[in-house]
Amino acid sequence: MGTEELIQSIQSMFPDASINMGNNFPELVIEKDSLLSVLNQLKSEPTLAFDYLFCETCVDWKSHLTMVYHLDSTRFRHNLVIKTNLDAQAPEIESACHLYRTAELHEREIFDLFGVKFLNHPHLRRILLTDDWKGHPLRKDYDDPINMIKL
Amino acid sequence: MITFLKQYFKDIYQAISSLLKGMKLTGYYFTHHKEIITQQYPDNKSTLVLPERFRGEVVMLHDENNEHACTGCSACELACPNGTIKIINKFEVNAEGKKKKAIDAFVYHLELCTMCNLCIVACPTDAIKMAQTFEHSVFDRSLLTKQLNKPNSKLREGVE
Amino acid sequence: MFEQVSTSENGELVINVGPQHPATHGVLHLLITLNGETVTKLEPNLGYIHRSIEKMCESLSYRQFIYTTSRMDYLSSHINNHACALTVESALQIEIPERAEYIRVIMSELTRMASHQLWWGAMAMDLGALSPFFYAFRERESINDIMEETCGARLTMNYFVPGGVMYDLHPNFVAKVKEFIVFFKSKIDEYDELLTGNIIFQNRMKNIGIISKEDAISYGCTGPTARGSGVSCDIRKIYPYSIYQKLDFDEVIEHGCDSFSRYQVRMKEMRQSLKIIEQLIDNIPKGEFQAKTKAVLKLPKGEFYTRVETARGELGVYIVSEGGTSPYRIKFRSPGFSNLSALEHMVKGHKIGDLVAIMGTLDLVIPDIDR
Amino acid sequence: MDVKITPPSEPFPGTVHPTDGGGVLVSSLDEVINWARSNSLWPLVFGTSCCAIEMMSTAAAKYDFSRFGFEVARATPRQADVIIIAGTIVNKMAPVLKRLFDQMPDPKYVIAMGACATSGGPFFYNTYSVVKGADHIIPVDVYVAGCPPRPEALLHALITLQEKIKSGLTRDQIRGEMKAHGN
Amino acid sequence: MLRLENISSFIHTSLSNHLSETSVLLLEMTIIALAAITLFALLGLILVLMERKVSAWIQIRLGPNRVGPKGIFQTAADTLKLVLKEGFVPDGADKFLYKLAPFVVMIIAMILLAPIAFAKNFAIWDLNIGVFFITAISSVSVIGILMAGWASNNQYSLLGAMRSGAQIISYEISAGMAILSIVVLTGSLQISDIVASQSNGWWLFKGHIPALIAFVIYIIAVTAETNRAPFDMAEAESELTGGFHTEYAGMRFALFFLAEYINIFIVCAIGATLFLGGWMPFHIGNWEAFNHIMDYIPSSIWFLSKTFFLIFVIMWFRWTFPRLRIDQLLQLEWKYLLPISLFNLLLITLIAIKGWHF
Repeated sequence: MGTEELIQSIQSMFPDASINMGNNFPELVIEKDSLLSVLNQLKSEPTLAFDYLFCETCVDWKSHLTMVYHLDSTRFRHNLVIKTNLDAQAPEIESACHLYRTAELHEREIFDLFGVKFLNHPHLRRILLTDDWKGHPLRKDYDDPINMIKL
Repeated sequence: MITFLKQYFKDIYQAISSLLKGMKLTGYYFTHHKEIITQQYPDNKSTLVLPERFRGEVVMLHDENNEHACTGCSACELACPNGTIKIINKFEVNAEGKKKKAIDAFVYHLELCTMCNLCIVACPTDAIKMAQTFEHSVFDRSLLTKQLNKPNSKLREGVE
Repeated sequence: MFEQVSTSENGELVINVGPQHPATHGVLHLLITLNGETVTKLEPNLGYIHRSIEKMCESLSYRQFIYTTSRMDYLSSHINNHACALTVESALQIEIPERAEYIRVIMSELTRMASHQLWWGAMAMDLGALSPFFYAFRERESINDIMEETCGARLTMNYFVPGGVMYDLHPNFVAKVKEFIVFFKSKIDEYDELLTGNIIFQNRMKNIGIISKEDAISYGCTGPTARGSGVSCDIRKIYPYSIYQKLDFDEVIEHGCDSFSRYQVRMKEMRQSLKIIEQLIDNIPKGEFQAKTKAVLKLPKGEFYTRVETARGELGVYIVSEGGTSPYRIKFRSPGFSNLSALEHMVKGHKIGDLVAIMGTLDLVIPDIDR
Repeated sequence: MDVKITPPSEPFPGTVHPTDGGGVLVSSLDEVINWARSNSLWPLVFGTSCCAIEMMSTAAAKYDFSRFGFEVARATPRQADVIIIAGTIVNKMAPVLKRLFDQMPDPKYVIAMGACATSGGPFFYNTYSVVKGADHIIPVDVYVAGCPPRPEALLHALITLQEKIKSGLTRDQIRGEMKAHGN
Repeated sequence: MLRLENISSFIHTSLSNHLSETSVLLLEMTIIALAAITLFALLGLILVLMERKVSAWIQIRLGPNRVGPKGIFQTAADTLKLVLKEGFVPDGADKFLYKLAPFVVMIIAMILLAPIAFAKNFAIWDLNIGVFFITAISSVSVIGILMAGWASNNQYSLLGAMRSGAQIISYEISAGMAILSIVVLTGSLQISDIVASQSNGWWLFKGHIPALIAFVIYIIAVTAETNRAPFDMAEAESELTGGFHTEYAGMRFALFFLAEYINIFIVCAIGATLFLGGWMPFHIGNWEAFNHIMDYIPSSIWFLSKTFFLIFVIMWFRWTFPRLRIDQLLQLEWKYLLPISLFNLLLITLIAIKGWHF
């Protein structure tokens, strides 16, 4: 399936969502509540078969956070980026770790560094920093005058 | 039963032969001392030649008149990813009475330096280069902060 | 040893492996629950070498941030640098001279071999055989010598820059690499003789640490870890970058799904890397080694993602640019992080000795996991 | 820094007095003890990042620190004499490092290998989790610069540490000594 | 010619000339104790250095060569340092057992030196059940290891000690069977008898293939019994950091370390005595001239060179093979070594009854 076809077929599957071509991969922007159903459909639809989540991360845009999921299909070798915006104050989203096991550690990392709360995650705890760490360091408003020496 | 026994002894034979193969190799190395590749570092110090590109530390080149080529443009300071270089400038009054910028101290934190070579690439006058020295062990880490321009050194004529 | 936790409620022994433990190859901390010698539960505890590289890169320029990635997965530092350089180049649409491409691929493959050699030695050491470590380092040292002559350092080279490579090849480079190819071809057979065929080794490896193809994909395993389970995931083949498209090499896939398959994949990959270098070493085109680039690089607004194949698997570099001189957000998708998540699945039900062996075959580099 | 390098087959330390009947008497116990300590530095297996690979290279055949008797790398701090801090120390690791140091029996020595352990190195600025130098946590005897230092540089550091032990001076004394000599 | 038996008889006669019988006995016992301790320390030093040199040469490097000429003072420096290191008892440890364990291991290693014939007519105690004594006493050393593992209050130590217990008890059986096969051939448990029975050829050659199999089984079993790689489950550095001696430091660790090497020496000495003729020189059939030259070499040299050859073989194993897993280790014993050695014992008995051996 070519990229154009891919975009069309995904658009027809999710008429509400907006999809356009990014620099590298097609990007699908969805509502955060529909994340699980979208991922589920993308994974189970035999012509798409997005079975491999190769990157899951978050970007802090100050006004809001954006969750970014990079999907790949090991069968057809096409990629898709899913983006969904979260509220900056109380970011919350469904965990994808029941569909993709790799998400478990990635989501713990995002929770640690961005403070995004993943619902239904089996053990959401800090992973990289100590448990008593204050704040979420990859947030743009994070400031640590003791540890961070600014150049 | 026969096949079981056959398999049993075949397994043992294969196991032992695979072990002997490994022992043959290690035995070969044990008996062939010419395979030893050890370089005896402190004793080979006089013959040790490092490749000329090896990056050991940043040095400033001084010629015989105690002159260097650093104009104090701080391109290296900007290029350095982790603040290893600090250039402190002063204004000198030259013979014609003009004020001219010159370096007062080229401070180099060897303890921070990662030898990434970005400062050397950035230097427009080739005033600094990477030296091949590597014996940087000290008892006191403050000794690793160095001033690269020698005392009373001057900017070479004609370097802009 | 970190802290002593005696037993869990049902009388199982809980022990801490790491952060300082010879088997963890660094500072990984695993909390394992043992029933006798059998591992019933395993929980990785990361972050003992979390150096906040992602945050740091947000304040570095696009020329500067590359050097930090050498410190991430230090065993494939060239390949990490390659990924970053590729991201910047593709965003700025810089055309790289062909010579630079050739040099980059040769260096990457040499790095891959050096990394696999170290893995071989270190894994043998985990299994209790100490001599292979020294034999592996002998070959690794000759690669290091080649690297040092051209790139100026032994481990963290910072040789790939946006637009090409930092210096041209050293005049001795081609001859030395050819010498190395001949040398290594004779030594790699010794590896097989010493370890691969060894009955103890085979018993320690076969049918240990099984992960099925579906699980490997779901856990996001990449690199030799996934290819040992029959997943085709070599980025060099499926999404070719640089000049890998033009090269003749095979993607090594084994279907055993166990530790021994992963071992075999890496052993065969070393031979494939040799094959790639053999194809390239005589045909390095003449010309520039670096494209002309602006002094200050500014990426256009947008998001850029590059995937490369390191010695451990797929490395993704995700840069979000706001149009400035430094990235707005940078994310490194490290292969070890995902591979580690599959560790518990592989280890459950095996003995504590197998845990060590399985960790050996995963080839974890902890700074790569923690970043 | 220049250190005196002892020749490969150094004589037995201490003062040897021949006695009647062909016997010998060895005096200067301190020298003998320092000789033993300096020639039997067993490192702790402790590598956090890139420098650990260079430490392994030093242990490997080409550089081979077993020539000095350092090769008995102990995995348990109880039996180690010297920690070679090979790599970055982050805030989460700091208590572990302190604990490892405390678990070692006296006399114990510390080498900070590479820029990260010496000062935080490449991760000095703009990082929220890196300890800016291992000497904020445990006392360090010898610092080696480099990122990572060559195996020879590590050997040089070990020889430097040997010289320090042979001199019998404490950390502060040897720093004062060096200041006095303007080195 | 300076022979060890002459020295011992000289000491005995010169003492007897001046002193009463009881005091001679007491004095001699003191001398023997001192000699045993000296031998213990000296053998430890030599064997550790040998191990380091052998490993270095196998691993294409030089090994210790800077402390003293050719590095011969290396282990002396190590021992001195270990003795001078701070010795402490970890928090939560069982203080009494923790301190006792290394001595148990060491004393057992020293007791085992007693029946070994170091040269012709030169043994501390040539008792009539010499071989039995050794098999019995050497199994006691596992108690020291278990003690150390238990008392340390450390999970790694405990695991290591438990592994060691399981391992030593299993491999005792095969080692015993292998020893038994020679006892069957000789018909005596006394070490001097066993050596004397090999005056016309070593059992390894005289006993046909079964003796060879017994020898191989013996070497494998004692490698396991002394916790040497590839059977070093009790220490298993990459798995259990230090195994049973994880929490031991300084002097106490040195005792474990030395005892390990003494144990290797002892099992290799027994192996040399049983299979390679102990201090018996190497003789070939009717080559009188050759045999005379061989006889001229002192018996102690013969004994030591055979022993050190076996030690070298065990070191060679260590630096070549990966470690077995604990269940494979026991599998090897119960599924392979034990049936083979039982069958082998049967064969040997048949050979002995029929008198088929040379």
